[in-house]
Amino acid sequence: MTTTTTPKRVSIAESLRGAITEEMERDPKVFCLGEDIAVPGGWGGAFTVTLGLEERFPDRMINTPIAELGFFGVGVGAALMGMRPIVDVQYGDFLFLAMDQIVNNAAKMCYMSGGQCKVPLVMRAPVGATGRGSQHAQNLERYFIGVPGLKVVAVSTAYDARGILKAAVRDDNPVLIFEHKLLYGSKGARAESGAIDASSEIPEGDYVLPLDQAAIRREGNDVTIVGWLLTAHLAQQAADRLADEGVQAEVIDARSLSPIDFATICASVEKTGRLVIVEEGPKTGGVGAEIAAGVTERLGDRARASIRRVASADIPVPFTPVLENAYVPDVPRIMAAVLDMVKG
Amino acid sequence: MTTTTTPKRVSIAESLRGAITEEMERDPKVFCLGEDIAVPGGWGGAFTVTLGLEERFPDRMINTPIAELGFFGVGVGAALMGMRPIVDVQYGDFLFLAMDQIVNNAAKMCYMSGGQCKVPLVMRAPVGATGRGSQHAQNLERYFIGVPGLKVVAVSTAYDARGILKAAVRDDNPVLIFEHKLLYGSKGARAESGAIDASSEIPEGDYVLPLDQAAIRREGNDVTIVGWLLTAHLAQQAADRLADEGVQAEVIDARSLSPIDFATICASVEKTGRLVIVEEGPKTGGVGAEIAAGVTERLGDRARASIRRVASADIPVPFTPVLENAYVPDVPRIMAAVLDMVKG
Amino acid sequence: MTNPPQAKIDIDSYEAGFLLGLYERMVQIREFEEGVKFLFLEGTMPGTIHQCQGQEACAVGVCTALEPTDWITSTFRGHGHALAKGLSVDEMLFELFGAATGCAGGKGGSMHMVNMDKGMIPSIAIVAGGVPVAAGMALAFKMQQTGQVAACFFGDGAIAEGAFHEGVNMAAIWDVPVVFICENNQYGASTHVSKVMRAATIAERLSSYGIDGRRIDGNDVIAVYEAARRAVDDCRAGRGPAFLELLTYRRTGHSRRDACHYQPKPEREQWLEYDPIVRLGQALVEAGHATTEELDAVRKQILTSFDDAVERAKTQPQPTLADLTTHVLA
Amino acid sequence: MTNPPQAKIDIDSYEAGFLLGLYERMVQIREFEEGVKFLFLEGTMPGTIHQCQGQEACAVGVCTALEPTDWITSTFRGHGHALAKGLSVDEMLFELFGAATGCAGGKGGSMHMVNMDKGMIPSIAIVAGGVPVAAGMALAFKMQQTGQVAACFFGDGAIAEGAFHEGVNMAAIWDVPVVFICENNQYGASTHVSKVMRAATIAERLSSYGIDGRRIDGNDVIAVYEAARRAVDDCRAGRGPAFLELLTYRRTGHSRRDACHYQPKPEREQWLEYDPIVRLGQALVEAGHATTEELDAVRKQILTSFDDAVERAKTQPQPTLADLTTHVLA
Ligand SMILES: Cc1ncc(C[n+]2csc(CCOP(=O)(O)OP(=O)(O)O)c2C)c(N)n1
Ligand SMILES: Cc1ncc(C[n+]2csc(CCOP(=O)(O)OP(=O)(O)O)c2C)c(N)n1
Ligand SMILES: [Mg+2]
Ligand SMILES: [Mg+2]
Repeated sequence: MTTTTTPKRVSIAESLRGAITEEMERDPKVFCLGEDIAVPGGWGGAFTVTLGLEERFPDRMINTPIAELGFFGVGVGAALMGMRPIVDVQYGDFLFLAMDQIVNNAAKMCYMSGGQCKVPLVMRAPVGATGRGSQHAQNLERYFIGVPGLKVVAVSTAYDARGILKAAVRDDNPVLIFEHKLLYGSKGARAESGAIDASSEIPEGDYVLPLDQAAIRREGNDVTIVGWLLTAHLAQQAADRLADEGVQAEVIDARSLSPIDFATICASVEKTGRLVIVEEGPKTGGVGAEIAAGVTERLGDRARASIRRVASADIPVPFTPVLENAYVPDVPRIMAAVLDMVKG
Repeated sequence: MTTTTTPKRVSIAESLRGAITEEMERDPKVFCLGEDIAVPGGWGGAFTVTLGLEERFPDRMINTPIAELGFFGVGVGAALMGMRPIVDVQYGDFLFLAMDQIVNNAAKMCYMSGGQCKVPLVMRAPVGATGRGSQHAQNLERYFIGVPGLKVVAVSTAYDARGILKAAVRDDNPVLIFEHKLLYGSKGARAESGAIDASSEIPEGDYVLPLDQAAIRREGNDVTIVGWLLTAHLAQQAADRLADEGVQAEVIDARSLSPIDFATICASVEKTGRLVIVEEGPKTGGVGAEIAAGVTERLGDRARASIRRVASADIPVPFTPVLENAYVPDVPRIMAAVLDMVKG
Repeated sequence: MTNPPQAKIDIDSYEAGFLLGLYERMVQIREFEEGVKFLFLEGTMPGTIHQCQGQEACAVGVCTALEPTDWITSTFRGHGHALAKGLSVDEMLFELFGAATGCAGGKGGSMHMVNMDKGMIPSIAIVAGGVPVAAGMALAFKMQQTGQVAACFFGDGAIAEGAFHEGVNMAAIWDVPVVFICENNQYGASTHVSKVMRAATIAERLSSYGIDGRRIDGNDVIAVYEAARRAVDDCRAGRGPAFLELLTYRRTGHSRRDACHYQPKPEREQWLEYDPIVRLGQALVEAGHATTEELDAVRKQILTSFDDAVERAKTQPQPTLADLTTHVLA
Repeated sequence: MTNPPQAKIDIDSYEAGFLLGLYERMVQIREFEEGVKFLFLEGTMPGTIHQCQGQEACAVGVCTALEPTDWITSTFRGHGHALAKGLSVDEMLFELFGAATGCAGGKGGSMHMVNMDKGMIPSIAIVAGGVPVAAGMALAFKMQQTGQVAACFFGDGAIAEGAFHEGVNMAAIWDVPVVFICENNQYGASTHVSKVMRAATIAERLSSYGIDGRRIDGNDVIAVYEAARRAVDDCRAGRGPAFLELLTYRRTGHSRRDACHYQPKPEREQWLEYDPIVRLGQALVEAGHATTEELDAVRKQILTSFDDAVERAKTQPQPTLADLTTHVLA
């Protein structure tokens, strides 16, 4: 292992960049594939994650045409032949174009070959509503959970981003990493309206994080709040303010969406007796449905919990900020749900 | 309206064919678009639904190249210009290829135009595991529920197929109709292994059915079993056998999957106190998750119900019959779940 | 591929009124884009924008060849197309301000400009997503024998997408009245078009679908107009689809924040010399159809009315929470 | 497009052993397919099948030009490709019987034949789905400088798919070692290829991607072999990708139950005369490399060992419920 070159306190974009760099240095089979990722003077992808890597790895940063179905298929093929591609879309919304290759090929190859094939493919997709209108805004997580053969994770801190990216690269299965546009960094070019500081101190050296574990961000006994990506941060903000009102919330960043870490979530809910799931995206058919159903199922009659889902309205993402802000779950709505439960 | 030409007792394939014929006769804006749907001496699509219609409507049966993304987009464009296309895929699994046009365009056009556009597009997709291996077998319902702007229905009897197809054609919104390969007909060319008789007596004349209502197939007080497509039939078979054991199950064919008819389902569960959801397809992240979460949410503390999901294992669909049979929920598993709840 | 056009604009066969109309519409687009850019940089406007300064001749040349009853599809870079098709500065600006009075009630935004009364479906921000949709619109015209034509705008970047391929092929085999218009501004985001195609030009690509493809000087509004006229006439006569490759240059950043460091400076400067508005203006002056002062006055008048529109936009009503869940279904 | 080939097979430059090897492999595929068809009709086998009788020269000609370390991608119609690439009758038949000893442990079935030790990834039953995958495999070979080549089989129906377009284009711009092989059997399911393309031939299509495209007599195993040799050599020398259009005919139904009523009888009969096995057999006899009796003996021997394999297949162990959830993850 080369020693880490990642600087101390970094944004998610920087953390991912550092992790990709180190993985590429560690293993010559790792390479990147995507739109606008390897143009000198260019972008480093839509959100600067791969910025400048083409100088360091001129032969392993493959700039693609705008052809999502195709280059995800290219990723599958390269992975089948032993490479470890990291493929990204510029906006999660474009995953629909590539979905056939993800679900019908990447996720199934191992099973339908009776275990002969592996597809060590990392996929990255930025999601979230950010003032760009309906087609650059969706949260795509719901469409990929429970796809057998596919692992799905969501990174909400720079620390996690590093450990999870590295784990994903080293995993022999297809792993889809969701990232949030408002969490990449809250400064400079990434200072979008609504951006939240998700930067972390990164310790020296190499580390990986498990791809199937939630993280408890705050302990509490009165209610469990589960979120991920942006809503993991909103949940923490809500918990801080709930504490002022005497309610101690336990905040869980689900992190792993497929599989969902029911062990951690259920243990918390058993303790608190109440669960609020906070999800960006329409409530109906969201990841929250599986969390709610799965928790109910697992806890059974042992510990019946009250469950609420705080999510977006069942609408496409509106453009105008006044409506978009109402679409994205916010701290007051989370607090209201919690207080309603605690007092109700 | 022309008088119905549909014969008395018909299969789902025949019923759909009759309904499409009548809608095309009624409204010159209705047309069909799909692969292998208009070749003389050909197939009438993968499952004979449009067989022979090209003789009657030579200009309105548009045979496409193999290009799902493209011809769903064509359907969107034609619908925007006032036509009423009926588009189909040969196997539901190929919907992933067309998903961008369905979710990003068809479903959002109305909202993102501030209500100016309508997209009266009917989409048909056969689903279900039928001995063809992983890529011709999935149940795709889960991927399309809760997509704002899109209606999703599932037809499990010939009677329903007719009324729902007609309603979908006359609806001003995109409607995705799921059909099951083992329900099209159980005789002749459609006598596949595992096929179930879903034929109905069709009354004289025109009728439409609502796109948002479940159907109670059997009344009972002890437990509510919800299924759709194949599992609606399996649930009824299980209910018949449960009756022998003294358990009276209420069987609901969910029918409308987006929106889900929670009024009907919750009313039943309030009565029975128990809910078993039977779904073909991996349990995790299925439609059943939303049904379970939605029912829990709606019933709240008024009537806490025990809920079980009987679904497939979290695996791609295996080919060999011994495994495929274990993948598809069956009557004994439904019965076991019910008996476990009732006795437990 | 990157050599800018050389020829003078040939306006001989046109009357002054027509030519000044083209000029005015191009200036309106230019000033709209410049004004909007300022408002964005200033932080007055939400969201992001993709602009078309330098590509005005494409939008105006094509849309001038269309009837009001014809339709267009557009992209994330759609302001110019919308204005050229007859959307008003007000309804567009209000939309950019997220107002309830915007052309999409504030729900669409910059990337989804729409006016169904003026022949523009919501522009589609998925690269190439509009190509099969336009083919379907044209199929509807053909089936209903309405004589209408669909004009489908997209960029050089769209050529690589499956949707482009599938849509163009179906339009070709069904002979439907759609004009595919590739504004080849030589960049798809930061990626030069030469990096996403081997050998053939875009126009050559099209001939493999059985559609005649021609490369036109996209910064010559007359050349664009004439080619579009022929294409539209062909389509209306049942000889569709048609295709135009309009060679132009993306002189703005891809979107709001892009500094374009990947565009070689000499290339940028060279193309600046072929400004479509300047070129038409020069021809107008040389032909004696207008003086420099008169052209200046046109611009000033447009600027003034743009500024007025901005003032109106600032006070337009925003949607309320009651609007959040309307229009999900028709 | 529909005219069958006329030329005699030219075997002059090859030795008898090589030619007899080709013959034997083609007969093996034919008899495998005929035997399997019988088993399906009889109801012994589950599922559905897509067969390749009459297209044996394509699979054998191409795979003979590959090294064992090269790879192929295949489709729903993959039995011939698999046998030609070296999969055994046993492992394939066992798979069709759903046995745990099948090449995919019974989990794949007819449409997903695989053997990672013999250079065949699971065949992909999504039309054109293998095209970008093959491009990616070739990209891996190029990046790792292994000198390997990927051969990607697909049908005429695949040309219309976006995945085809995107995959071929990327292979072209990256110069990767993949040979795209279109078995143009003139039908995609019930739809004749002339109905899904306007004007150009498939080979012409390819040249618009900057790849030389040639149409080859797909029922002449020597012609296919020679073209494939050149293509593979080009790829190995870094001059990839390459493309072959192999003109042939789908003489079987599309899948198990299809009666092919949409194929004109004269067309079917005409193509039956160009049976690739008969043609090679005749050439072998004429050249004195074999007698008719010797060729018959080859077939008989293959038949006998096929029948033996069927007997073995019938008694293979089926997977058990313990296998249901294995292999979901690597
Ligand atoms: C399917 C899809 N992939 C990627 C993007 C992100 N994106 C937006 S515009 C663009 C470049 C488009 O280039 P081109 O088609 O040439 O149009 P231009 O920007 O030059 O007008 C990209 C990659 C997108 N909007 N849709
Ligand atoms: C994406 C997709 N669409 C449709 C199908 C259904 N289907 C299977 S084979 C086939 C025809 C394919 O034709 P071609 O590519 O010419 O191959 P051939 O059958 O002639 O070998 C179709 C439509 C499919 N498997 N995948
Ligand atoms: Mg461009
Ligand atoms: Mg074919």
